Amino acid sequence: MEIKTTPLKRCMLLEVAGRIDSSTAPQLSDIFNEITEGGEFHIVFNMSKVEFISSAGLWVMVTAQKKCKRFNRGEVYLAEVPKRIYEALDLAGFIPYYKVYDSAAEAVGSF
Amino acid sequence: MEIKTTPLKRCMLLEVAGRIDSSTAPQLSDIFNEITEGGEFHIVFNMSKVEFISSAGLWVMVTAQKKCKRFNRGEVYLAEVPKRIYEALDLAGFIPYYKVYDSAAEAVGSF
Amino acid sequence: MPLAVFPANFKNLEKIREFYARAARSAGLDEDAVYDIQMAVDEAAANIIDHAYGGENRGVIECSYEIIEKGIRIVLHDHGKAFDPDLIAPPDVSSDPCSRKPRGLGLYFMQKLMDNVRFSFNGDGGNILTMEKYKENSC
Amino acid sequence: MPLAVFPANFKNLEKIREFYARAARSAGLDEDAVYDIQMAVDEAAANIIDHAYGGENRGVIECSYEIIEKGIRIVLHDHGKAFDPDLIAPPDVSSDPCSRKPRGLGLYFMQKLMDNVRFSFNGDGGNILTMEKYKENSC
Ligand SMILES: Nc1ncnc2c1ncn2[C@@H]1O[C@H](COP(=O)(O)OP(=O)(O)O)[C@@H](O)[C@H]1O
Ligand SMILES: Nc1ncnc2c1ncn2[C@@H]1O[C@H](COP(=O)(O)OP(=O)(O)O)[C@@H](O)[C@H]1O
Repeated sequence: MEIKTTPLKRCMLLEVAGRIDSSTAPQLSDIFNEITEGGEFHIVFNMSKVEFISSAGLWVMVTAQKKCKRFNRGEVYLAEVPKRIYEALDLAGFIPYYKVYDSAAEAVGSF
Repeated sequence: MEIKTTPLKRCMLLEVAGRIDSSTAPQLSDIFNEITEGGEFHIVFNMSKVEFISSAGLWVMVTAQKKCKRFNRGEVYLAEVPKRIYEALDLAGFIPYYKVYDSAAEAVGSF
Repeated sequence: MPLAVFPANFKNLEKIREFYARAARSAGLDEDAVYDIQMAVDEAAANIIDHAYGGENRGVIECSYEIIEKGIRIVLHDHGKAFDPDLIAPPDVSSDPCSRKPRGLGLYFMQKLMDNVRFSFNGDGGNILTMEKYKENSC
Repeated sequence: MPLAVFPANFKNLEKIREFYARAARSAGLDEDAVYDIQMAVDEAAANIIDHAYGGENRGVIECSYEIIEKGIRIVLHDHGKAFDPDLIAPPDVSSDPCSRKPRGLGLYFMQKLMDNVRFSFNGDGGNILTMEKYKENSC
Protein backbone atom coordinates (compact mmCIF):
# COMPACT_ATOMS: atom_id res chain seq x y z
CA MET A 1 0.00 0.00 0.00
CA GLU A 2 1.26 3.46 -0.90
CA ILE A 3 -0.08 6.65 0.62
CA LYS A 4 0.18 10.19 -0.70
CA THR A 5 -1.16 13.27 1.04
CA THR A 6 -1.37 16.72 -0.52
CA PRO A 7 -2.39 19.62 1.72
CA LEU A 8 -4.65 22.00 -0.21
CA LYS A 9 -6.22 25.32 0.66
CA ARG A 10 -9.42 23.90 2.08
CA CYS A 11 -8.84 20.19 2.48
CA MET A 12 -6.34 17.36 2.56
CA LEU A 13 -6.14 15.21 -0.55
CA LEU A 14 -5.41 11.59 0.37
CA GLU A 15 -4.51 9.03 -2.25
CA VAL A 16 -3.91 5.38 -1.53
CA ALA A 17 -2.62 2.84 -4.01
CA GLY A 18 -2.80 -0.90 -3.50
CA ARG A 19 -4.57 -3.21 -1.08
CA ILE A 20 -6.24 -2.31 2.17
CA ASP A 21 -6.59 -5.45 4.29
CA SER A 22 -6.00 -6.36 7.94
CA SER A 23 -2.29 -6.09 7.28
CA THR A 24 -2.31 -2.57 5.85
CA ALA A 25 -5.47 -1.03 7.38
CA PRO A 26 -3.50 0.12 10.46
CA GLN A 27 -1.34 2.31 8.18
CA LEU A 28 -4.48 3.86 6.70
CA SER A 29 -5.77 4.46 10.20
CA ASP A 30 -2.48 6.12 11.17
CA ILE A 31 -2.58 8.50 8.25
CA PHE A 32 -6.17 9.54 8.94
CA ASN A 33 -5.17 10.17 12.55
CA GLU A 34 -2.16 12.21 11.48
CA ILE A 35 -4.38 14.37 9.27
CA THR A 36 -7.01 15.00 11.92
CA GLU A 37 -4.42 15.54 14.66
CA GLY A 38 -3.00 18.21 12.35
CA GLY A 39 -6.38 19.91 12.60
CA GLU A 40 -7.68 19.11 9.12
CA PHE A 41 -11.10 17.46 9.06
CA HIS A 42 -11.94 18.08 5.41
CA ILE A 43 -10.49 15.14 3.54
CA VAL A 44 -10.83 14.00 -0.05
CA PHE A 45 -10.04 10.30 -0.25
CA ASN A 46 -9.11 9.56 -3.86
CA MET A 47 -9.59 5.79 -4.14
CA SER A 48 -8.78 5.42 -7.85
CA LYS A 49 -5.75 3.23 -7.17
CA VAL A 50 -7.23 1.13 -4.37
CA GLU A 51 -7.22 -2.41 -5.69
CA PHE A 52 -8.75 -4.23 -2.75
CA ILE A 53 -10.48 -3.36 0.48
CA SER A 54 -11.66 -5.71 3.21
CA SER A 55 -13.99 -4.99 6.11
CA ALA A 56 -10.92 -3.99 8.13
CA GLY A 57 -10.28 -1.16 5.69
CA LEU A 58 -13.94 -0.20 5.47
CA TRP A 59 -14.13 0.24 9.23
CA VAL A 60 -11.07 2.49 9.18
CA MET A 61 -12.96 4.66 6.69
CA VAL A 62 -16.00 4.78 8.96
CA THR A 63 -13.91 5.73 11.98
CA ALA A 64 -12.31 8.55 10.00
CA GLN A 65 -15.70 9.78 8.77
CA LYS A 66 -17.03 9.76 12.31
CA LYS A 67 -14.08 11.75 13.62
CA CYS A 68 -14.25 14.30 10.79
CA LYS A 69 -18.00 14.89 11.00
CA ARG A 70 -17.89 15.41 14.78
CA PHE A 71 -18.82 18.93 15.91
CA ASN A 72 -19.65 19.66 12.26
CA ARG A 73 -16.00 20.33 11.72
CA GLY A 74 -15.56 18.53 8.43
CA GLU A 75 -16.18 15.45 6.34
CA VAL A 76 -14.49 12.76 4.30
CA TYR A 77 -15.47 12.92 0.62
CA LEU A 78 -14.75 9.93 -1.61
CA ALA A 79 -13.54 10.31 -5.18
CA GLU A 80 -12.86 8.08 -8.17
CA VAL A 81 -14.08 4.97 -6.38
CA PRO A 82 -13.42 1.84 -8.49
CA LYS A 83 -16.45 -0.32 -9.20
CA ARG A 84 -15.49 -3.19 -6.90
CA ILE A 85 -14.57 -0.92 -4.03
CA TYR A 86 -17.89 0.88 -4.49
CA GLU A 87 -19.71 -2.45 -4.37
CA ALA A 88 -18.02 -3.38 -1.11
CA LEU A 89 -18.97 -0.01 0.41
CA ASP A 90 -22.49 -0.53 -0.86
CA LEU A 91 -22.79 -4.07 0.48
CA ALA A 92 -21.68 -2.79 3.88
CA GLY A 93 -24.38 -0.10 3.76
CA PHE A 94 -21.81 2.71 3.91
CA ILE A 95 -22.61 4.58 0.69
CA PRO A 96 -25.32 6.81 2.20
CA TYR A 97 -22.75 8.15 4.65
CA TYR A 98 -20.34 9.49 2.05
CA LYS A 99 -20.47 12.04 -0.71
CA VAL A 100 -18.96 10.24 -3.67
CA TYR A 101 -17.49 12.21 -6.58
CA ASP A 102 -16.46 11.09 -10.06
CA SER A 103 -13.22 13.04 -9.87
CA ALA A 104 -10.93 14.19 -7.08
CA ALA A 105 -11.07 17.66 -8.62
CA GLU A 106 -14.84 17.80 -8.13
CA ALA A 107 -14.55 16.54 -4.58
CA VAL A 108 -11.88 19.12 -3.69
CA GLY A 109 -13.96 21.81 -5.39
CA SER A 110 -16.98 20.92 -3.26
CA PHE A 111 -15.38 22.01 0.01
CA MET B 1 -12.97 18.58 -29.67
CA GLU B 2 -15.13 17.87 -26.66
CA ILE B 3 -15.68 20.28 -23.82
CA LYS B 4 -16.89 19.61 -20.30
CA THR B 5 -17.47 22.24 -17.63
CA THR B 6 -18.14 21.50 -13.98
CA PRO B 7 -19.09 24.42 -11.74
CA LEU B 8 -17.47 23.98 -8.33
CA LYS B 9 -17.68 25.96 -5.11
CA ARG B 10 -14.76 28.26 -5.85
CA CYS B 11 -13.94 27.74 -9.51
CA MET B 12 -15.02 26.34 -12.85
CA LEU B 13 -13.41 23.09 -13.90
CA LEU B 14 -12.91 23.01 -17.67
CA GLU B 15 -11.90 19.86 -19.46
CA VAL B 16 -11.21 19.65 -23.16
CA ALA B 17 -10.58 16.48 -25.12
CA GLY B 18 -9.13 16.37 -28.60
CA ARG B 19 -7.42 18.85 -30.87
CA ILE B 20 -7.32 22.61 -30.54
CA ASP B 21 -6.44 24.12 -33.91
CA SER B 22 -7.73 27.03 -36.01
CA SER B 23 -10.87 25.02 -36.66
CA THR B 24 -11.76 24.33 -33.03
CA ALA B 25 -10.08 27.22 -31.18
CA PRO B 26 -13.20 29.42 -31.64
CA GLN B 27 -15.21 26.89 -29.62
CA LEU B 28 -12.64 27.04 -26.83
CA SER B 29 -12.82 30.81 -26.97
CA ASP B 30 -16.62 30.66 -26.74
CA ILE B 31 -16.58 28.48 -23.67
CA PHE B 32 -14.06 30.71 -21.86
CA ASN B 33 -16.30 33.67 -22.68
CA GLU B 34 -19.35 31.86 -21.42
CA ILE B 35 -17.60 31.10 -18.14
CA THR B 36 -16.39 34.66 -17.59
CA GLU B 37 -19.68 36.18 -18.70
CA GLY B 38 -21.24 33.99 -16.02
CA GLY B 39 -19.07 35.84 -13.52
CA GLU B 40 -16.54 33.10 -12.82
CA PHE B 41 -12.91 34.10 -13.28
CA HIS B 42 -11.31 31.25 -11.36
CA ILE B 43 -10.85 28.48 -13.88
CA VAL B 44 -9.01 25.18 -13.73
CA PHE B 45 -8.20 24.05 -17.26
CA ASN B 46 -7.60 20.30 -17.12
CA MET B 47 -5.62 19.59 -20.30
CA SER B 48 -5.05 15.87 -19.76
CA LYS B 49 -7.04 14.92 -22.85
CA VAL B 50 -5.80 17.68 -25.16
CA GLU B 51 -4.01 15.88 -27.97
CA PHE B 52 -2.88 18.83 -30.05
CA ILE B 53 -2.70 22.58 -29.71
CA SER B 54 -1.59 25.11 -32.31
CA SER B 55 -0.75 28.77 -31.85
CA ALA B 56 -4.43 29.57 -32.48
CA GLY B 57 -5.33 27.57 -29.35
CA LEU B 58 -2.46 28.98 -27.33
CA TRP B 59 -3.63 32.52 -28.00
CA VAL B 60 -7.14 31.66 -26.86
CA MET B 61 -5.59 30.52 -23.58
CA VAL B 62 -3.68 33.79 -23.25
CA THR B 63 -6.80 35.85 -23.93
CA ALA B 64 -8.67 33.91 -21.25
CA GLN B 65 -5.83 34.34 -18.75
CA LYS B 66 -5.75 38.07 -19.45
CA LYS B 67 -9.49 38.40 -18.92
CA CYS B 68 -9.47 36.36 -15.72
CA LYS B 69 -6.51 38.15 -14.15
CA ARG B 70 -7.97 41.61 -14.84
CA PHE B 71 -8.90 43.58 -11.70
CA ASN B 72 -7.31 40.74 -9.71
CA ARG B 73 -10.60 38.93 -10.01
CA GLY B 74 -9.27 35.48 -10.78
CA GLU B 75 -6.90 33.30 -12.75
CA VAL B 76 -6.68 30.33 -15.07
CA TYR B 77 -4.76 27.43 -13.53
CA LEU B 78 -3.54 24.63 -15.77
CA ALA B 79 -3.65 21.00 -14.70
CA GLU B 80 -2.46 17.65 -16.03
CA VAL B 81 -0.73 19.20 -19.03
CA PRO B 82 0.57 16.50 -21.42
CA LYS B 83 4.27 16.69 -22.26
CA ARG B 84 3.84 17.90 -25.85
CA ILE B 85 1.28 20.53 -24.92
CA TYR B 86 3.60 21.72 -22.18
CA GLU B 87 6.44 21.97 -24.68
CA ALA B 88 4.33 24.12 -27.02
CA LEU B 89 3.39 26.44 -24.13
CA ASP B 90 7.03 26.59 -23.17
CA LEU B 91 8.26 27.32 -26.69
CA ALA B 92 5.74 30.16 -26.89
CA GLY B 93 7.08 31.58 -23.62
CA PHE B 94 3.72 31.17 -21.87
CA ILE B 95 4.69 28.89 -18.98
CA PRO B 96 5.69 31.73 -16.60
CA TYR B 97 2.16 33.13 -16.88
CA TYR B 98 0.35 30.05 -15.61
CA LYS B 99 0.33 28.05 -12.42
CA VAL B 100 0.62 24.47 -13.62
CA TYR B 101 -0.53 21.60 -11.39
CA ASP B 102 0.07 17.86 -11.66
CA SER B 103 -3.57 17.11 -10.93
CA ALA B 104 -6.85 18.91 -11.42
CA ALA B 105 -7.61 18.18 -7.77
CA GLU B 106 -4.54 20.12 -6.65
CA ALA B 107 -5.40 23.00 -8.96
CA VAL B 108 -8.98 23.18 -7.69
CA GLY B 109 -7.74 22.93 -4.13
CA SER B 110 -5.40 25.89 -4.64
CA PHE B 111 -8.23 28.40 -5.13
CA MET C 1 -7.05 -31.12 -3.96
CA PRO C 2 -4.22 -28.58 -4.31
CA LEU C 3 -3.09 -27.46 -0.85
CA ALA C 4 -1.06 -24.55 0.51
CA VAL C 5 -0.26 -23.95 4.17
CA PHE C 6 0.25 -20.43 5.45
CA PRO C 7 1.33 -19.25 8.91
CA ALA C 8 -1.70 -17.44 10.30
CA ASN C 9 -0.69 -13.79 10.07
CA PHE C 10 -2.01 -10.71 8.28
CA LYS C 11 0.97 -10.41 5.94
CA ASN C 12 -0.10 -13.74 4.44
CA LEU C 13 -3.64 -12.55 3.61
CA GLU C 14 -2.37 -11.27 0.28
CA LYS C 15 -0.77 -14.63 -0.51
CA ILE C 16 -3.94 -16.47 0.45
CA ARG C 17 -6.02 -14.18 -1.78
CA GLU C 18 -3.59 -14.68 -4.65
CA PHE C 19 -3.57 -18.45 -4.17
CA TYR C 20 -7.34 -18.54 -4.53
CA ALA C 21 -7.43 -15.95 -7.32
CA ARG C 22 -5.21 -18.19 -9.43
CA ALA C 23 -7.32 -21.22 -8.51
CA ALA C 24 -10.54 -19.42 -9.44
CA ARG C 25 -9.14 -18.33 -12.79
CA SER C 26 -8.03 -21.87 -13.53
CA ALA C 27 -11.57 -22.99 -12.67
CA GLY C 28 -12.83 -20.66 -15.40
CA LEU C 29 -14.48 -18.07 -13.17
CA ASP C 30 -14.67 -14.50 -14.44
CA GLU C 31 -12.86 -11.56 -12.83
CA ASP C 32 -15.92 -10.40 -10.90
CA ALA C 33 -16.13 -13.84 -9.29
CA VAL C 34 -12.37 -13.88 -8.70
CA TYR C 35 -12.70 -10.59 -6.80
CA ASP C 36 -15.64 -11.90 -4.74
CA ILE C 37 -13.60 -14.96 -3.81
CA GLN C 38 -10.65 -12.80 -2.80
CA MET C 39 -12.87 -10.76 -0.49
CA ALA C 40 -14.49 -13.85 1.01
CA VAL C 41 -11.23 -15.70 1.71
CA ASP C 42 -9.63 -12.55 3.08
CA GLU C 43 -12.46 -12.15 5.58
CA ALA C 44 -12.44 -15.86 6.41
CA ALA C 45 -8.67 -15.98 6.97
CA ALA C 46 -8.69 -12.72 8.94
CA ASN C 47 -11.39 -14.22 11.18
CA ILE C 48 -9.29 -17.34 11.75
CA ILE C 49 -6.36 -15.17 12.81
CA ASP C 50 -8.44 -12.77 14.92
CA HIS C 51 -10.95 -15.10 16.48
CA ALA C 52 -9.98 -18.77 16.08
CA TYR C 53 -6.32 -18.22 16.98
CA GLY C 54 -6.89 -14.99 18.91
CA GLY C 55 -3.96 -13.23 17.26
CA GLU C 56 -1.23 -13.53 14.66
CA ASN C 57 1.23 -16.43 14.33
CA ARG C 58 -0.44 -18.87 16.66
CA GLY C 59 -0.99 -21.56 14.07
CA VAL C 60 -1.41 -22.15 10.38
CA ILE C 61 -4.19 -21.91 7.83
CA GLU C 62 -4.42 -24.83 5.46
CA CYS C 63 -5.84 -23.64 2.17
CA SER C 64 -7.12 -26.08 -0.38
CA TYR C 65 -9.64 -26.14 -3.17
CA GLU C 66 -11.37 -28.36 -5.62
CA ILE C 67 -12.52 -27.41 -9.09
CA ILE C 68 -16.09 -28.61 -9.36
CA GLU C 69 -18.45 -28.67 -12.27
CA LYS C 70 -20.28 -25.52 -11.16
CA GLY C 71 -17.16 -23.57 -10.27
CA ILE C 72 -14.85 -23.91 -7.29
CA ARG C 73 -15.01 -25.29 -3.74
CA ILE C 74 -12.69 -23.61 -1.27
CA VAL C 75 -11.66 -25.18 2.03
CA LEU C 76 -9.92 -23.35 4.88
CA HIS C 77 -8.73 -25.51 7.75
CA ASP C 78 -7.45 -24.24 11.12
CA HIS C 79 -6.80 -25.61 14.58
CA GLY C 80 -8.00 -22.67 16.60
CA LYS C 81 -11.08 -22.10 18.73
CA ALA C 82 -14.48 -23.27 17.48
CA PHE C 83 -17.56 -21.02 17.46
CA ASP C 84 -21.23 -21.26 16.69
CA PRO C 85 -22.03 -19.24 13.57
CA ASP C 86 -25.75 -19.57 14.33
CA LEU C 87 -25.30 -17.41 17.41
CA ILE C 88 -23.80 -14.53 15.40
CA ALA C 89 -26.43 -11.94 14.54
CA PRO C 90 -26.13 -10.50 11.04
CA PRO C 91 -25.13 -6.82 10.88
CA ASP C 92 -27.79 -4.16 10.40
CA VAL C 93 -26.40 -2.69 7.20
CA SER C 94 -29.22 -0.18 7.02
CA SER C 95 -28.19 1.62 10.20
CA ASP C 96 -25.68 4.45 10.53
CA PRO C 97 -22.23 2.80 10.48
CA CYS C 98 -20.84 5.56 12.69
CA SER C 99 -23.00 4.35 15.52
CA ARG C 100 -22.38 0.65 14.90
CA LYS C 101 -19.63 -1.36 16.54
CA PRO C 102 -16.94 -1.76 13.87
CA ARG C 103 -17.46 -5.49 13.62
CA GLY C 104 -19.61 -8.09 12.00
CA LEU C 105 -19.11 -7.53 8.28
CA GLY C 106 -16.82 -10.49 7.64
CA LEU C 107 -19.29 -13.37 7.89
CA TYR C 108 -21.87 -11.21 6.11
CA PHE C 109 -19.56 -10.56 3.17
CA MET C 110 -18.71 -14.27 2.95
CA GLN C 111 -22.38 -15.15 2.81
CA LYS C 112 -23.22 -12.44 0.29
CA LEU C 113 -20.29 -13.04 -2.02
CA MET C 114 -20.21 -16.84 -2.05
CA ASP C 115 -22.87 -19.25 -3.19
CA ASN C 116 -22.48 -21.68 -0.31
CA VAL C 117 -20.79 -21.26 3.08
CA ARG C 118 -20.49 -24.09 5.62
CA PHE C 119 -18.59 -24.39 8.90
CA SER C 120 -17.74 -27.68 10.55
CA PHE C 121 -15.95 -28.05 13.87
CA ASN C 122 -14.19 -31.31 14.61
CA GLY C 123 -12.46 -30.97 17.96
CA ASP C 124 -8.82 -31.96 17.59
CA GLY C 125 -9.45 -32.37 13.86
CA GLY C 126 -9.80 -28.59 13.72
CA ASN C 127 -12.28 -26.28 12.08
CA ILE C 128 -13.22 -26.51 8.45
CA LEU C 129 -14.79 -23.72 6.43
CA THR C 130 -16.08 -24.70 3.01
CA MET C 131 -17.21 -22.04 0.55
CA GLU C 132 -18.36 -22.56 -2.99
CA LYS C 133 -18.54 -20.07 -5.83
CA TYR C 134 -20.39 -20.92 -9.03
CA LYS C 135 -19.93 -19.68 -12.54
CA GLU C 136 -22.37 -17.07 -13.89
CA ASN C 137 -24.79 -19.59 -15.33
CA SER C 138 -24.77 -22.11 -12.51
CA CYS C 139 -26.99 -22.04 -9.47
CA MET D 1 6.45 12.52 -54.56
CA PRO D 2 3.11 11.51 -52.95
CA LEU D 3 0.65 14.37 -53.33
CA ALA D 4 -2.68 15.27 -51.72
CA VAL D 5 -4.72 18.36 -52.52
CA PHE D 6 -6.94 19.92 -49.87
CA PRO D 7 -9.39 22.82 -50.16
CA ALA D 8 -7.88 25.58 -48.04
CA ASN D 9 -10.10 25.59 -44.97
CA PHE D 10 -9.60 25.02 -41.26
CA LYS D 11 -11.58 21.78 -41.15
CA ASN D 12 -8.89 20.28 -43.40
CA LEU D 13 -6.04 21.14 -41.03
CA GLU D 14 -6.62 17.86 -39.24
CA LYS D 15 -6.45 15.94 -42.53
CA ILE D 16 -3.29 17.74 -43.54
CA ARG D 17 -1.70 16.96 -40.16
CA GLU D 18 -2.72 13.31 -40.48
CA PHE D 19 -1.42 13.09 -44.05
CA TYR D 20 2.01 14.25 -42.90
CA ALA D 21 1.94 12.21 -39.68
CA ARG D 22 1.53 9.05 -41.75
CA ALA D 23 4.23 10.20 -44.15
CA ALA D 24 6.62 10.95 -41.28
CA ARG D 25 6.02 7.55 -39.70
CA SER D 26 6.66 5.85 -43.02
CA ALA D 27 9.90 7.84 -43.24
CA GLY D 28 10.93 6.26 -39.94
CA LEU D 29 10.66 9.37 -37.77
CA ASP D 30 9.85 8.90 -34.07
CA GLU D 31 6.64 10.11 -32.43
CA ASP D 32 8.24 13.27 -31.06
CA ALA D 33 9.28 14.22 -34.59
CA VAL D 34 5.84 13.26 -35.91
CA TYR D 35 4.27 15.67 -33.42
CA ASP D 36 6.69 18.46 -34.34
CA ILE D 37 5.82 17.98 -37.99
CA GLN D 38 2.10 18.09 -37.23
CA MET D 39 2.53 21.39 -35.42
CA ALA D 40 4.67 22.87 -38.18
CA VAL D 41 2.36 21.88 -41.04
CA ASP D 42 -0.68 23.04 -39.07
CA GLU D 43 0.85 26.48 -38.62
CA ALA D 44 2.02 26.58 -42.24
CA ALA D 45 -1.38 25.59 -43.63
CA ALA D 46 -3.23 27.93 -41.27
CA ASN D 47 -0.99 30.76 -42.50
CA ILE D 48 -1.76 29.88 -46.11
CA ILE D 49 -5.48 30.06 -45.35
CA ASP D 50 -5.26 33.21 -43.19
CA HIS D 51 -2.63 35.20 -45.04
CA ALA D 52 -1.95 33.84 -48.52
CA TYR D 53 -5.61 33.29 -49.37
CA GLY D 54 -6.98 35.82 -46.87
CA GLY D 55 -9.72 33.48 -45.66
CA GLU D 56 -11.16 30.01 -45.96
CA ASN D 57 -12.06 28.23 -49.21
CA ARG D 58 -10.38 30.55 -51.63
CA GLY D 59 -8.07 27.98 -53.13
CA VAL D 60 -6.33 24.72 -52.41
CA ILE D 61 -3.23 23.57 -50.59
CA GLU D 62 -1.17 21.01 -52.47
CA CYS D 63 0.60 18.82 -49.98
CA SER D 64 3.46 16.61 -51.05
CA TYR D 65 6.53 15.10 -49.49
CA GLU D 66 9.65 13.19 -50.25
CA ILE D 67 11.35 10.67 -48.02
CA ILE D 68 14.99 11.65 -47.97
CA GLU D 69 17.97 9.94 -46.43
CA LYS D 70 18.01 12.20 -43.39
CA GLY D 71 14.26 12.10 -42.82
CA ILE D 72 11.44 13.82 -44.69
CA ARG D 73 11.05 16.84 -46.96
CA ILE D 74 7.61 18.45 -46.88
CA VAL D 75 6.31 20.74 -49.61
CA LEU D 76 3.21 22.94 -49.33
CA HIS D 77 2.12 24.68 -52.50
CA ASP D 78 -0.52 27.42 -52.75
CA HIS D 79 -1.62 30.05 -55.23
CA GLY D 80 -2.34 32.87 -52.82
CA LYS D 81 -0.51 36.09 -52.05
CA ALA D 82 3.26 36.09 -51.70
CA PHE D 83 5.06 37.69 -48.74
CA ASP D 84 8.59 38.41 -47.64
CA PRO D 85 9.46 36.26 -44.65
CA ASP D 86 12.59 38.34 -44.04
CA LEU D 87 10.40 41.30 -43.14
CA ILE D 88 8.60 39.41 -40.39
CA ALA D 89 10.16 40.11 -36.99
CA PRO D 90 10.39 37.08 -34.72
CA PRO D 91 8.15 37.17 -31.64
CA ASP D 92 9.60 38.23 -28.30
CA VAL D 93 8.80 35.06 -26.42
CA SER D 94 10.34 36.44 -23.24
CA SER D 95 7.76 39.20 -22.87
CA ASP D 96 4.38 39.00 -21.15
CA PRO D 97 2.04 37.29 -23.65
CA CYS D 98 -0.94 39.19 -22.24
CA SER D 99 0.54 42.42 -23.55
CA ARG D 100 1.62 40.99 -26.91
CA LYS D 101 -0.49 41.02 -30.02
CA PRO D 102 -1.82 37.49 -30.37
CA ARG D 103 0.16 36.82 -33.53
CA GLY D 104 3.52 35.78 -34.76
CA LEU D 105 4.01 32.32 -33.28
CA GLY D 106 3.38 30.36 -36.47
CA LEU D 107 6.57 31.05 -38.39
CA TYR D 108 8.51 30.84 -35.14
CA PHE D 109 7.15 27.36 -34.35
CA MET D 110 7.92 26.22 -37.90
CA GLN D 111 11.50 27.41 -37.55
CA LYS D 112 11.95 25.92 -34.09
CA LEU D 113 10.35 22.58 -34.83
CA MET D 114 11.74 21.86 -38.29
CA ASP D 115 15.36 21.48 -39.34
CA ASN D 116 15.07 23.51 -42.52
CA VAL D 117 12.38 25.98 -43.66
CA ARG D 118 12.45 27.68 -47.07
CA PHE D 119 9.90 29.83 -48.90
CA SER D 120 9.94 30.43 -52.63
CA PHE D 121 7.49 32.64 -54.49
CA ASN D 122 7.01 32.04 -58.18
CA GLY D 123 4.34 34.44 -59.42
CA ASP D 124 1.68 32.48 -61.26
CA GLY D 125 3.53 29.32 -60.34
CA GLY D 126 2.41 29.96 -56.77
CA ASN D 127 4.17 29.87 -53.44
CA ILE D 128 6.19 26.92 -52.27
CA LEU D 129 7.09 26.20 -48.68
CA THR D 130 9.65 23.47 -48.16
CA MET D 131 10.35 22.14 -44.67
CA GLU D 132 12.66 19.29 -43.72
CA LYS D 133 12.72 17.23 -40.58
CA TYR D 134 15.64 14.96 -39.82
CA LYS D 135 15.85 11.80 -37.77
CA GLU D 136 17.37 11.99 -34.28
CA ASN D 137 20.90 11.21 -35.43
CA SER D 138 20.98 13.31 -38.58
CA CYS D 139 21.97 16.94 -38.78
N1 LIG E 1 -13.17 -18.36 12.42
C1 LIG E 1 -13.78 -17.93 13.55
N2 LIG E 1 -13.47 -18.46 14.73
C2 LIG E 1 -14.06 -18.02 15.83
N3 LIG E 1 -15.00 -17.07 15.88
C3 LIG E 1 -15.35 -16.49 14.74
C4 LIG E 1 -14.77 -16.88 13.51
N4 LIG E 1 -15.33 -16.14 12.53
C5 LIG E 1 -16.21 -15.31 13.12
N5 LIG E 1 -16.24 -15.51 14.45
C6 LIG E 1 -17.12 -14.81 15.40
O1 LIG E 1 -18.14 -14.17 14.65
C7 LIG E 1 -18.13 -12.75 14.88
C8 LIG E 1 -18.51 -12.02 13.62
O2 LIG E 1 -17.49 -12.21 12.66
P1 LIG E 1 -17.37 -11.25 11.44
O3 LIG E 1 -18.70 -11.13 10.81
O4 LIG E 1 -16.27 -11.69 10.57
O5 LIG E 1 -17.02 -9.82 12.04
P2 LIG E 1 -15.76 -9.38 12.88
O6 LIG E 1 -14.66 -10.36 12.60
O7 LIG E 1 -15.46 -8.02 12.34
O8 LIG E 1 -16.21 -9.35 14.30
C9 LIG E 1 -16.75 -12.46 15.38
O9 LIG E 1 -16.71 -11.30 16.16
C10 LIG E 1 -16.41 -13.73 16.18
O10 LIG E 1 -16.99 -13.65 17.47
N1 LIG F 1 1.75 31.88 -46.06
C1 LIG F 1 1.76 33.20 -45.84
N2 LIG F 1 1.34 34.05 -46.80
C2 LIG F 1 1.33 35.36 -46.57
N3 LIG F 1 1.75 35.93 -45.42
C3 LIG F 1 2.20 35.14 -44.45
C4 LIG F 1 2.22 33.75 -44.60
N4 LIG F 1 2.72 33.22 -43.47
C5 LIG F 1 2.98 34.24 -42.65
N5 LIG F 1 2.67 35.40 -43.22
C6 LIG F 1 2.87 36.73 -42.61
O1 LIG F 1 3.74 36.58 -41.51
C7 LIG F 1 3.12 37.01 -40.30
C8 LIG F 1 3.54 36.15 -39.15
O2 LIG F 1 3.02 34.85 -39.34
P1 LIG F 1 2.92 33.85 -38.11
O3 LIG F 1 4.24 33.83 -37.43
O4 LIG F 1 2.42 32.57 -38.62
O5 LIG F 1 1.90 34.52 -37.14
P2 LIG F 1 0.35 34.82 -37.37
O6 LIG F 1 -0.12 34.00 -38.49
O7 LIG F 1 -0.25 34.45 -36.06
O8 LIG F 1 0.31 36.29 -37.64
C9 LIG F 1 1.64 36.96 -40.59
O9 LIG F 1 0.93 37.85 -39.78
C10 LIG F 1 1.60 37.31 -42.05
O10 LIG F 1 1.65 38.71 -42.22
